[in-house]
Amino acid sequence: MPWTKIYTDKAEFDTTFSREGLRGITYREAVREALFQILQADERVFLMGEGVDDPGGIFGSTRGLSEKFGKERVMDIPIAENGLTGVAIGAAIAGMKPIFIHMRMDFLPMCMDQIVNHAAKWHYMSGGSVHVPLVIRSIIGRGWGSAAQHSQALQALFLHIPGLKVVMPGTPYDAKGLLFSAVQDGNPIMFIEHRWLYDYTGYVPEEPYSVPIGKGIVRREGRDVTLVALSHMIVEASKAALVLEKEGIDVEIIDPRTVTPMDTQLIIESVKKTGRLVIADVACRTGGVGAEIACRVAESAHSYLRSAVQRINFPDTPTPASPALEEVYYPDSNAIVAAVSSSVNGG
Amino acid sequence: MPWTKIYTDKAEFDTTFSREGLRGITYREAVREALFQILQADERVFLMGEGVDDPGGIFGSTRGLSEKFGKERVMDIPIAENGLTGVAIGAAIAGMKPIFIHMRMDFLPMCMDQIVNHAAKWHYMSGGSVHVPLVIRSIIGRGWGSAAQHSQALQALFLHIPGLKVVMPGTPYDAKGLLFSAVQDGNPIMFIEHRWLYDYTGYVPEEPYSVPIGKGIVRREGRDVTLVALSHMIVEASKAALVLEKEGIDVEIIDPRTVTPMDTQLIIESVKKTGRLVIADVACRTGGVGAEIACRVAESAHSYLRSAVQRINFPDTPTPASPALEEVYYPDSNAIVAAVSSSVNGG
Amino acid sequence: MEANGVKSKSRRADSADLSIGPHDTMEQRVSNMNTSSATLVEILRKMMLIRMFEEKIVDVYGVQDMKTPVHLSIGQEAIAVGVCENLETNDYVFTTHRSHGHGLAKGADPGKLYAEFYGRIDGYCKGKGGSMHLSVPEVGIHGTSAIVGGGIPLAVGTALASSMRGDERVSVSFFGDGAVDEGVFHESLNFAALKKLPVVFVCENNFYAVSSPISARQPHDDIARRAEGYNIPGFRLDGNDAIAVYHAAGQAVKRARNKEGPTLLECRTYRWKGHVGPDCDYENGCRPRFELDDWMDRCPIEILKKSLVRTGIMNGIQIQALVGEIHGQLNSALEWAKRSPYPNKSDVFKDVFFKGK
Amino acid sequence: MEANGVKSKSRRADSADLSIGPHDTMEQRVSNMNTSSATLVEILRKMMLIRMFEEKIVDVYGVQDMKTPVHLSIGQEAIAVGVCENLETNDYVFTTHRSHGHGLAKGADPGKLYAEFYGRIDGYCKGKGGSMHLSVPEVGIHGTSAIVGGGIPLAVGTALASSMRGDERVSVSFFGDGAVDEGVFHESLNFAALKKLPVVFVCENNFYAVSSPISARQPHDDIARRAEGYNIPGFRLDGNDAIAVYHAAGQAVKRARNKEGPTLLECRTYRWKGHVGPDCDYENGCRPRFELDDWMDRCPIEILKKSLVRTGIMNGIQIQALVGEIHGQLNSALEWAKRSPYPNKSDVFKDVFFKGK
Ligand SMILES: Cc1ncc(C[n+]2csc(CCOP(=O)(O)OP(=O)(O)O)c2C)c(N)n1
Ligand SMILES: Cc1ncc(C[n+]2csc(CCOP(=O)(O)OP(=O)(O)O)c2C)c(N)n1
Ligand SMILES: [Mg+2]
Ligand SMILES: [Mg+2]
Repeated sequence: MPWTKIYTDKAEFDTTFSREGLRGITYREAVREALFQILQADERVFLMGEGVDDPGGIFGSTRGLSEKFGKERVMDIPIAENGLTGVAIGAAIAGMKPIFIHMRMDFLPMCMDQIVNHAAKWHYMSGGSVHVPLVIRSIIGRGWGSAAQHSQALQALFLHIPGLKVVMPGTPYDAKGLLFSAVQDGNPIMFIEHRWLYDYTGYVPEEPYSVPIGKGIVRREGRDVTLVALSHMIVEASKAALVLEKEGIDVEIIDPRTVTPMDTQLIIESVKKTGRLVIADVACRTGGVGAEIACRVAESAHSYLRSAVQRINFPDTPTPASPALEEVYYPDSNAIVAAVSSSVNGG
Repeated sequence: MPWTKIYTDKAEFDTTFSREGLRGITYREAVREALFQILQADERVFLMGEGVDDPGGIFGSTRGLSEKFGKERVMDIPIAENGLTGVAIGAAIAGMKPIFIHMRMDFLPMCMDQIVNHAAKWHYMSGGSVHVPLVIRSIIGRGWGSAAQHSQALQALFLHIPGLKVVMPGTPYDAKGLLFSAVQDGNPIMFIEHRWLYDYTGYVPEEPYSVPIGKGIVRREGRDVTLVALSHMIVEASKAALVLEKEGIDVEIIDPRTVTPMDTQLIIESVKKTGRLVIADVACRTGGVGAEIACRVAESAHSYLRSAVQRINFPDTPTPASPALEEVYYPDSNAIVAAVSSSVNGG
Repeated sequence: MEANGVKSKSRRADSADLSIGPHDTMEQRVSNMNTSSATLVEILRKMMLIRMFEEKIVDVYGVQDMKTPVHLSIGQEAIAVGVCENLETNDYVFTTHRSHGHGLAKGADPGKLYAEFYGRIDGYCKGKGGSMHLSVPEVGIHGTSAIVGGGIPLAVGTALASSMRGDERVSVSFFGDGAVDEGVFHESLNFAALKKLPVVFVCENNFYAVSSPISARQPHDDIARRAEGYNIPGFRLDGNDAIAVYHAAGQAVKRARNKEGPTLLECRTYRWKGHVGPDCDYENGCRPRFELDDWMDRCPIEILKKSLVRTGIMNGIQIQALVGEIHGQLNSALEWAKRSPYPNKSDVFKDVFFKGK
Repeated sequence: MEANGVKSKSRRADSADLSIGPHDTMEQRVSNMNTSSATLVEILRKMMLIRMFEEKIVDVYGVQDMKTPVHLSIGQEAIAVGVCENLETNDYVFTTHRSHGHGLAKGADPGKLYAEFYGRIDGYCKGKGGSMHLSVPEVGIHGTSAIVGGGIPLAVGTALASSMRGDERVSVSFFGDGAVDEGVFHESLNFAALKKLPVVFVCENNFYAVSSPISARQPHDDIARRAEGYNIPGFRLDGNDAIAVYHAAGQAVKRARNKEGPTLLECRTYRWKGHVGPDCDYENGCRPRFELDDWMDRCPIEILKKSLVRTGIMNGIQIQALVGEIHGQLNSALEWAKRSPYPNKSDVFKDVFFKGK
């Protein structure tokens, strides 16, 4: 299916789907197109974030929007993440639909209080009388010595907070479709992108559409092992699957797409079929999303598991700056190949 | 062993260990005694926190200390959690040993930036040239309608952050001993207490001693099932074990005591023996510490697991205020009994 | 220790000395003349309602079936009422852990408040919020945070929404002196000033955060002076003088409604009860007794009563009648609340996510 | 758009108009007279060192083997040097993502800095930190945060330690105008003022945070005026006048050392390069070209050079010699850095936790 696949370069796309008349655009463009259409369709929506209106435009994902919709609806703001998140919540409470944009996920710890203690709890604390339609976009950074304070992936923190939905689109198609769903949802949504996905191309319909929050997707069907891959890891997983295919291992790749609510059933069904579970995430290992997935399988499909669960993660260290260390820090398709092989052949 | 046990009332303690000349004090008193001795022994140590010097004295755990050591070393501070955490980090960098005290764990999201982006990463980012000897005490609240913003247990958030150690003493003995270790450690330590443990009595030596960070403890040996219990859950687990004993189920209770580093080996060894794993934590379920424990077992002792993993947690909802709802919200020994029974009899 | 707000009587605000800072462009004429008798009587009635509403809590709290941490505002009633009398029903109000007075002043129903405190299904939050998380959207209270300072940016946010939509609604943020310690105070005022948002910041400076005196938290206690850094007007008010608050807040609200930007009002007052619960905290040494005595001598309700009697607007008999009427109202409210059932057990799992309307 | 710091030339600080706010108790006599020639020459040398150190980065960056996000301070050198010339080696300095100038001014070794930027084992952080996380404890730089505002409370913390221990060390916090947006700025100044800590807050107001002009973030650009709310002295300085900064900072440092409390110095300046990287950002429309031109006309190094030549302290030949000397020093530093090996792969797992000394 065209919407399940992403291409690492545009030429590759052109030789396949574009011949069939399908439009291919990058993840960056998919996000921007979604924002454009959302801003156009619903005047309650506005964007806020440090630099949303500057020529760089949040790695291009907001480029041109302030010229089109004005600086009030594409609002540059002070560097005051906690207070401004509160402002966004207040505006949402009053019926607006703010989209708060952070260039790096590392800046979210600044506003944990407003996200965790306020946005996430507001509907519940008020006995359902008030709700907070707020989308918080953040981008996981990586490479060029971004180092410890500019490359964190913190989805696991939000996974643990009831009242938040956590979305991690891995393809241009999902980026656009999930952004539509997020804005329509009416709850606080952590919308987590990955910088390294921005240049990838994939099929994206021009018209508005939505991808449901809470539904994962099988990116590749396979018999031998269930490989759950999140965000940028679906790229590495796809590469790994090709290598493993040659080794005679048939990998089923599952992209949960949304972390809360998690499409547990899809994963469980797959594990029941394959009997093996490998999880690849773009974050540190301990206490990560992978642990929750493994635990749910150990709770609900324990008897089907034929070998030890494997996780592919960053090590439990802050991110180092040196390129020599970044190389060790970030696992790639080779690490996935190794883990899957050991899942199938070992344990 | 006397130091493994806590008593829900003092009289019970008196009829057992005090006859043997062992001193029993409450968890509250154990914390205060540790602080007293630490302040006395090391002039680099100081306490800071909103209300540390008031007559209430952080539920009694700092009572009288400001009179003894003065208001500079037992320092009341502005309600500015993030900035003051930064101040504490700065003081620690300069060679002091601050102990920052929060009456509720819910206030930690205020200072996530300084904890996550600064304290946790400082040693690594500086290539090991600077370190941050900082202890952050926080207390998990519960009951009397404390509701969503005053009863959170957020240990899982800190579990996921490399560079932090996370300690959760469950007995008076461990509270004192781990506090000594925490202050001596030289790293940022999240020292997490539970309000409902404060009145429990246990054996606590008068002299200073330390309990090693990273070492769990078997609170009860058993053959049939491994029950990992954290913080206040060790009380409920002990009660459950007595009930289960009568049903012929022999429970092994493991208290990890520290969550980072986790004594994975102790848990794995136990599961290898019992073949069953139940985890009881004092926090919401999804993305909690229990998930990590289950995952580690699924990674390293999968083949020994004879039944589905079970978790006992709060539901994935904010905390409600009404006593009628609190009753549903908080699982007790009955929930543990049920989970263990199903682990042994079911799956 | 210098007693808070006591020794320096001369620094207490009076009608001649309310404004500070170089940016005082707002007229600050406190005069009973231009307030209608009906309004004055209504202000008194609301203040008495708040006082008696909370005194009833004190009465019943010992029974231990109102299981919610109550932060009483007895002694501080003039601010809630003085401010809210200037507001329309759909104007936004954000309050704090100490919210009862603001709720009642804005028009919340005492019965539904009591029911919420008892954790019942008829409470404003269906028992999910308790005393600290008031939510009465129909009178403009769209949820309450008990995180110190947490509500301030929310009020700025509703004000931003009003400003973007071009509607006339004003937002009010009530907060304590403790919230001024927090960074979010700064971030909120900075942004509101930058965008000239229709919001009024009302700081109830009662000189303490729990047991911490302001002198342990701030370099000076002139909270109004903080306005200067944001280039907005800041006024110090006698928070026990309901009429002074009413007039100053009236100006600030007008300014906001006219899209002239935010105002910071520092209302100096004192809490009579302990930080939380029905007791007095001087008993355990949290605060000096004489400080409380001095402030009790200046009871905001007594001050207003006397002036209404003195000016012939009310007489003793009328006031007595008012007391009786409020008593009756509150007694029924309390009884009604106690008869309300507890929520169902399964309700614990509801309202985590909004499901659409 | 009003050009930042440009149109209103008259508002540029000069020696006669440095202080603002009612709390100006500090003498602010900026006069070249009471500064020794040696100091003046050293200030010039350090500024040239910083400029040339960064120009070399511009030169080599295109090769793409210096894989670290460089935030250059070209055009802002007077502040780093003017402040740090007043400091002892063990005085604490906390800087930001834009840290090269502060590091060099405080005495860091150029070779070890380059090595760090190249991710090598001989770098100050053994390749773990890169350009944004400078750590040179031996000159008082105990780690650096690239979180906006993140370093401010750390400086307050080291100052608290000094105050508790009664030592004489002063702490300096450098930060940008962007950091003034953050709540932690407020919390830090409030606490430092409350405890009268020995800390100097140096705001490098270059009118932008990335591409966001101060007018999109703050209600006014008079950052020094923020001091008023904390009851501490605040001064606006011409940040391109090294001598003015040197003297004002001297007073602030003295005040801190004498335990008289903190000072806020706003140093108005302009960054010549883009926010990050070696290019100029007017090229892609981030800032207007004329603004940069105007500020380049007031190059802090040229200003100082001219005044040293005019007063006969240095001549053209001496300056040329200095240039040559620094070139030589930096070239060797760069070569040395490039010869340094990369860290071992296993190093990634080290330094997560302190293991004792
Ligand atoms: C972020 C945060 N820190 C600490 C607390 C605990 N706390 C509850 S109320 C309070 C004092 C608030 O003082 P103030 O703002 O002056 O309000 P008052 O109680 O005097 O009305 C504190 C510290 C909290 N609720 N939130
Ligand atoms: C908390 C946080 N938010 C956003 C960023 C991204 N960021 C890096 S530098 C910067 C601008 C800082 O501006 P300023 O403080 O004026 O310093 P300058 O770059 O002008 O020297 C921003 C927004 C960050 N590093 N930290
Ligand atoms: Mg107060
Ligand atoms: Mg700047």
